[in-house]
Amino acid sequence: MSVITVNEAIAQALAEEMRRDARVLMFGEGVATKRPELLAEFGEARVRNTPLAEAIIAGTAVGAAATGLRPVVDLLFAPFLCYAMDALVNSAGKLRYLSGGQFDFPLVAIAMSGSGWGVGAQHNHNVEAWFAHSPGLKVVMPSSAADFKGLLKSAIRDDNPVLFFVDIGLLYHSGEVPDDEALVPIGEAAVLRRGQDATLVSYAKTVPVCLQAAEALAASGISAEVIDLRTIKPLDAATVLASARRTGRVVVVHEASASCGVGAELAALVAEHAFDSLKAPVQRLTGPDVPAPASFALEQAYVPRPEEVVAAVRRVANPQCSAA
Amino acid sequence: MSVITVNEAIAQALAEEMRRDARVLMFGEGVATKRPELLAEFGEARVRNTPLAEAIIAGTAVGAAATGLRPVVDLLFAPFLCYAMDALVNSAGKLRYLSGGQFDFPLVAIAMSGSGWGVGAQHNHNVEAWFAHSPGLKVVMPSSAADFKGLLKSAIRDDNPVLFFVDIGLLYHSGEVPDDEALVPIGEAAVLRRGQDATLVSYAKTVPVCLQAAEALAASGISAEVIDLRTIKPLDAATVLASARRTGRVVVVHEASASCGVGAELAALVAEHAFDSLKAPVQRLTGPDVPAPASFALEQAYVPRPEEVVAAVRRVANPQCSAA
Amino acid sequence: MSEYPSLDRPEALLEAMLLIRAYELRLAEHSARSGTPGSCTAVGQEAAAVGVVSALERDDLILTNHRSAGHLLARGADPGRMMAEVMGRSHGYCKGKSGSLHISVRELGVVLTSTIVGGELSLATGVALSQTMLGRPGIVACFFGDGAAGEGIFHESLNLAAVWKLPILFVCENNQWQAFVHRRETMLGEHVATRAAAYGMPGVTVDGNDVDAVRAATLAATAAIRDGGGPYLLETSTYRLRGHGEPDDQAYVDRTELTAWQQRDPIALAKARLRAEQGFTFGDFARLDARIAARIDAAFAFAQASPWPDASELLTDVYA
Amino acid sequence: MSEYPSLDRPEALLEAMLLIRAYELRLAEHSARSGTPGSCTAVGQEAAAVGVVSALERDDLILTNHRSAGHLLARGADPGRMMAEVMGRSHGYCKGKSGSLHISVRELGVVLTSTIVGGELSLATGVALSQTMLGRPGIVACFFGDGAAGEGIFHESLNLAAVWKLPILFVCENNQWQAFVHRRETMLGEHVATRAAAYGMPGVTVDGNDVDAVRAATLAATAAIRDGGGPYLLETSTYRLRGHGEPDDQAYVDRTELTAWQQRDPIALAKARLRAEQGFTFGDFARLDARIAARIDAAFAFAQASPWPDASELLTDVYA
Ligand SMILES: Cc1ncc(C[n+]2csc(CCOP(=O)(O)OP(=O)(O)O)c2C)c(N)n1
Ligand SMILES: Cc1ncc(C[n+]2csc(CCOP(=O)(O)OP(=O)(O)O)c2C)c(N)n1
Ligand SMILES: [Mg+2]
Ligand SMILES: [Mg+2]
Repeated sequence: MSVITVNEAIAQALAEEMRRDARVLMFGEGVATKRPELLAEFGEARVRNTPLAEAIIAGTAVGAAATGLRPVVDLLFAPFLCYAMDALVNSAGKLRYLSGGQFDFPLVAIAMSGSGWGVGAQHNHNVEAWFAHSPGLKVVMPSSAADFKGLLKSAIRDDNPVLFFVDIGLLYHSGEVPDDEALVPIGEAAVLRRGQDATLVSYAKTVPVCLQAAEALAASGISAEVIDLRTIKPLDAATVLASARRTGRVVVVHEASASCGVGAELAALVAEHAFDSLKAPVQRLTGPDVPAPASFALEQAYVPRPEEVVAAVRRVANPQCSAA
Repeated sequence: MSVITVNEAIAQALAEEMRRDARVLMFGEGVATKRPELLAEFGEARVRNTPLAEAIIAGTAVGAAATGLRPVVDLLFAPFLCYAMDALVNSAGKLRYLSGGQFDFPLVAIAMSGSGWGVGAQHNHNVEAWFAHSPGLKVVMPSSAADFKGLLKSAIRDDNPVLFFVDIGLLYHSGEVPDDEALVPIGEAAVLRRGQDATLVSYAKTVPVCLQAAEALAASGISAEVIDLRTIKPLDAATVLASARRTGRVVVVHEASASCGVGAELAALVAEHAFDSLKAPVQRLTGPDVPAPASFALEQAYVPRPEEVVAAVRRVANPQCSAA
Repeated sequence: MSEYPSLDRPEALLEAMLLIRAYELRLAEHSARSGTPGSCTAVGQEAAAVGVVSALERDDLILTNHRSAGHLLARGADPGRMMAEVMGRSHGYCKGKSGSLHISVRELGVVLTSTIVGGELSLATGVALSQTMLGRPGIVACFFGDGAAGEGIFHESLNLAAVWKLPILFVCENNQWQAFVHRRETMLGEHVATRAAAYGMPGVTVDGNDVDAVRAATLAATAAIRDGGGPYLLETSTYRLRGHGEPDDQAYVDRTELTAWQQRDPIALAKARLRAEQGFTFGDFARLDARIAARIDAAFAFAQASPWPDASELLTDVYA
Repeated sequence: MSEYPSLDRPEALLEAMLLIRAYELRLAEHSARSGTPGSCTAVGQEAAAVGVVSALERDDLILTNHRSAGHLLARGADPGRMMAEVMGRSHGYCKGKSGSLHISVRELGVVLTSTIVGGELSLATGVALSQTMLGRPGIVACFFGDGAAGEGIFHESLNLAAVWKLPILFVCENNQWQAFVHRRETMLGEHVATRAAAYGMPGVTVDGNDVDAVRAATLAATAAIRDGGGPYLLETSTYRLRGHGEPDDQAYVDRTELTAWQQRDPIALAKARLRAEQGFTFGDFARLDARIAARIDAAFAFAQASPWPDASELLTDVYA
């Protein structure tokens, strides 16, 4: 075990996978400038700067993936994915199917998002749900250094296109990371805290928020289970449903807006498959459906806070809410 | 009242609004060629063909909308929106907010989607949920000729950016359209059929599917209410919840895939706000999470069928499912 | 592994063009008769397709678009499996999942066909990068239209290819139409090849209705690319004689322009040259036509006999 | 309605450049001291901004990007309200919602600033279309970088502007950097203006560090546009003397290149010319510097005193 930041975890995963597999290469705007250690170890062919052109960065990754390479592209901030949608959604997600299975697309597209840097809505828009709503893609969004490392490694080894979202607010969080291989499988949620009275389901920066809330709730005698999805597509419904059936009370928390978000999918799954165990309405606590503001004061108000999570759990834990 | 096709309803709405307001103009790939009647009446300045370049078609609409015009752009098939995402999502949806309210974006972006033409996933991908998950936008997707006409007119008069989705499968459906103004407000769902035992919520091509199912169910003594959302954002939660509270059983039906789709949002709203009235799990019946195939045989299997809706309602109408 | 036709003799070039023409007309007729969705034909553009493909080598890879029948057939694709694909049948090259718009045939090196205009341009750079980094022989030929040259991805793709010196032959089939919009309405100037200079790339326009000229221009271009000269833009100037898709009444088409191009039909030009220079007779042509008609009849019968894919196929081939 | 500075006299041009320099250095110093997110400065590019904006007329509209302080200040924006915006305060031009990256000031005709690289290019055509169709006087000036010229939207925007003959001055500020990537790594050739030919548009490169040259080139370009000549691409060749954003150690910057450009500092050049040609003395410059320092101090104080927006502002200005 060693304690490193999320940023270091990402760097380690990239270096280890490039060392392991010569087909892995990485490119994007400033990749070679910002990752001199990778450039030094793997050379200019495998670590490349690109022109400022997200559509061709993504398209090049898709074309390369289909023909034998395993590209990782850094697309910087999630809103810039708007320029790369055709390659990711129409090509990477669909051409395997439309070709009758003739091609695989082993690629990873990395993008940052989330509040914390006061950069506003054109740099901060949590769009992971878009890709969960698109066929043929996988979507990962970890919360801890160990998961960033283990999931990025798994994403690079996966034979499918993986969107790897980095919550800016977590980049400099530190955490323990195993010194061995430390792969984390795509598609498995993690139960970070056991509890009986309510289930908190979250991912990315709101996971620590939920853990704080659970701590506070414990103090007042409410035991909340905390689930970190880690992967958004494929979603680990089994883990969420098992917990929901035990606690009967579910609160979903994320920074992305509610409408057609990951929380909507989770609430729908619970309402359909754990209905008979539910003792209270499924609650969603999410960022507001507004563009992310730059002002520090407003950006702070954008992200769900521990007190709000506590309040949401109290609402559902209150017997009056019980349907029984 | 006169009976016209959806296609004619769209043409009438465009002509009437261009007649009414000189600031309304329309452009896109082949718009002037495919709408000679508009070209003849309103001239080359207001009815334009464009180069094959969705990003600048959408961007031009956004820039024009902010500075005094009221553009309508035809972006053809929904997957082509992948080239226009920056203008629609990052500019039209966010620059009003980021500028502190200095600009309005009265524009309409029309796109077709859905099964029926056997054109495959690069022409057929129901992405309305993407825009429901993006701030500052409105999303409309009607099912009847009257609503196509009335909602397109309202969309053109709206001071906000509106995504107007046309389900290909409905283009040549006919329906009665009022001869007067016939505006249909954005944001209001329509209860197409009253019922007590279950609520079917849908939009676009699966609305007729639900109506057929309701007919079949009536024959076997189950009375199903059928709600056509018509607008996807802002969602008319009040109408859906009122019905859910009355019937206690909800089945959501649409062609788009389930994961983070409109059905997920509806199920989540019902599970949160009508929980105490629910007698059975909220069911979702949607298209599969796969790219749309071209083969007629497979495309047929892609869209929810009336029998499936009937079966879903029977599942929830069955007393064993009741939580009471 | 299908075998590649050797298109080095003039009559072989003609036969390939005749096969494409017959194939597309048969499908057009079929969709007119059956009312089934019709494909996008390239009638009048056969020389542009055959001239380029005939100059490619076995190891070369091809990316194409929605108007791809000529490229595929010239490369040796089986018209029967292509028709089956267009009809959505299980023996199609893509199991019927593609239909006519995105047919790729990996075993022939026809990879990643996209019907998103410009999609092939976004993918070609990555395919070429694989060729280079994995030390494979073979360059990449990327077919796209004059309309695609208006998409932003054209700019990004050509620029990246130039900066990274990727072995790509960009083939712009300028057929003067972009669905229902004439090329003239979408750009100033007549040619796309002139845009190559902006990227420091050679750009050449060739008469796309002269199969020998196209073949010669392609050989010159590919030689330059194989010599490590980096990417090259070749524009074949031609004309779409039929509508955008089937059926299409072409009411929007200027008759004078259409007639002028009809008089430059690439197949008629090739036949005239074979008569003048190789002493071909009408009898020779008749035999050729008969042989092709038989192939197309057999192909059509094969496609019609091919079963629909099983409904279970709806859910396969999504993830690796 | 703010009033526009009249930038027709040489000393006015210098004063505008000095104001921009002082404004940006003050904010850089502030973010270094306070650790708050820093903005993107254009130190070394003041002549490119002032030369262009000084040549625009009152009715003209401006679109700009993330590196916009020079354009805004030259247009007459209040440095106090700008600093307040950068600091996310309620008296900022956008109520603090924009921060430094997308400041627009409608009353000054600075519309639709986008920090999506190329975003301003996607919007400029529509703004120009409004000017034309609504019969308004005034052309559109669209500022973007050499990096933005690599985005597909550059191609689509210039082409549409050319085909529709829109009154747009495309101003490419070629500062040799694209965040952490040197322009050299992203294109063959040195200049963006040469790409204009592909669209049948005039394209001119001017020394972006010579404010008089930039102003003269802009007047020539805008005259052509106002005469109905359609769009025009003007490239100001300059250099980003500081990092991409604050703070930035510029470890990746070639020292020789940096020093060479530092020796061509546009402000030093302007001062030298004023001394040589207009008899300005160091005393004159000192008075100018003092006046500007006072303005910046006042602006900074104003911004710091401006209250944070109320939390309720989070939910306003979303829909009209
Ligand atoms: C991004 C995108 N926009 C629009 C279309 C619809 N469409 C299909 S083919 C076509 C015309 C393409 O013109 P061109 O690139 O010249 O190729 P051609 O059809 O002439 O061979 C259009 C507009 C599409 N498939 N993809
Ligand atoms: C679409 C997009 N990609 C990347 C970025 C991140 N980014 C911000 S500024 C910048 C460099 C832009 O270079 P250039 O266009 O030359 O303008 P400059 O900053 O040099 O003035 C980059 C990469 C962005 N904001 N938008
Ligand atoms: Mg064409
Ligand atoms: Mg630059």
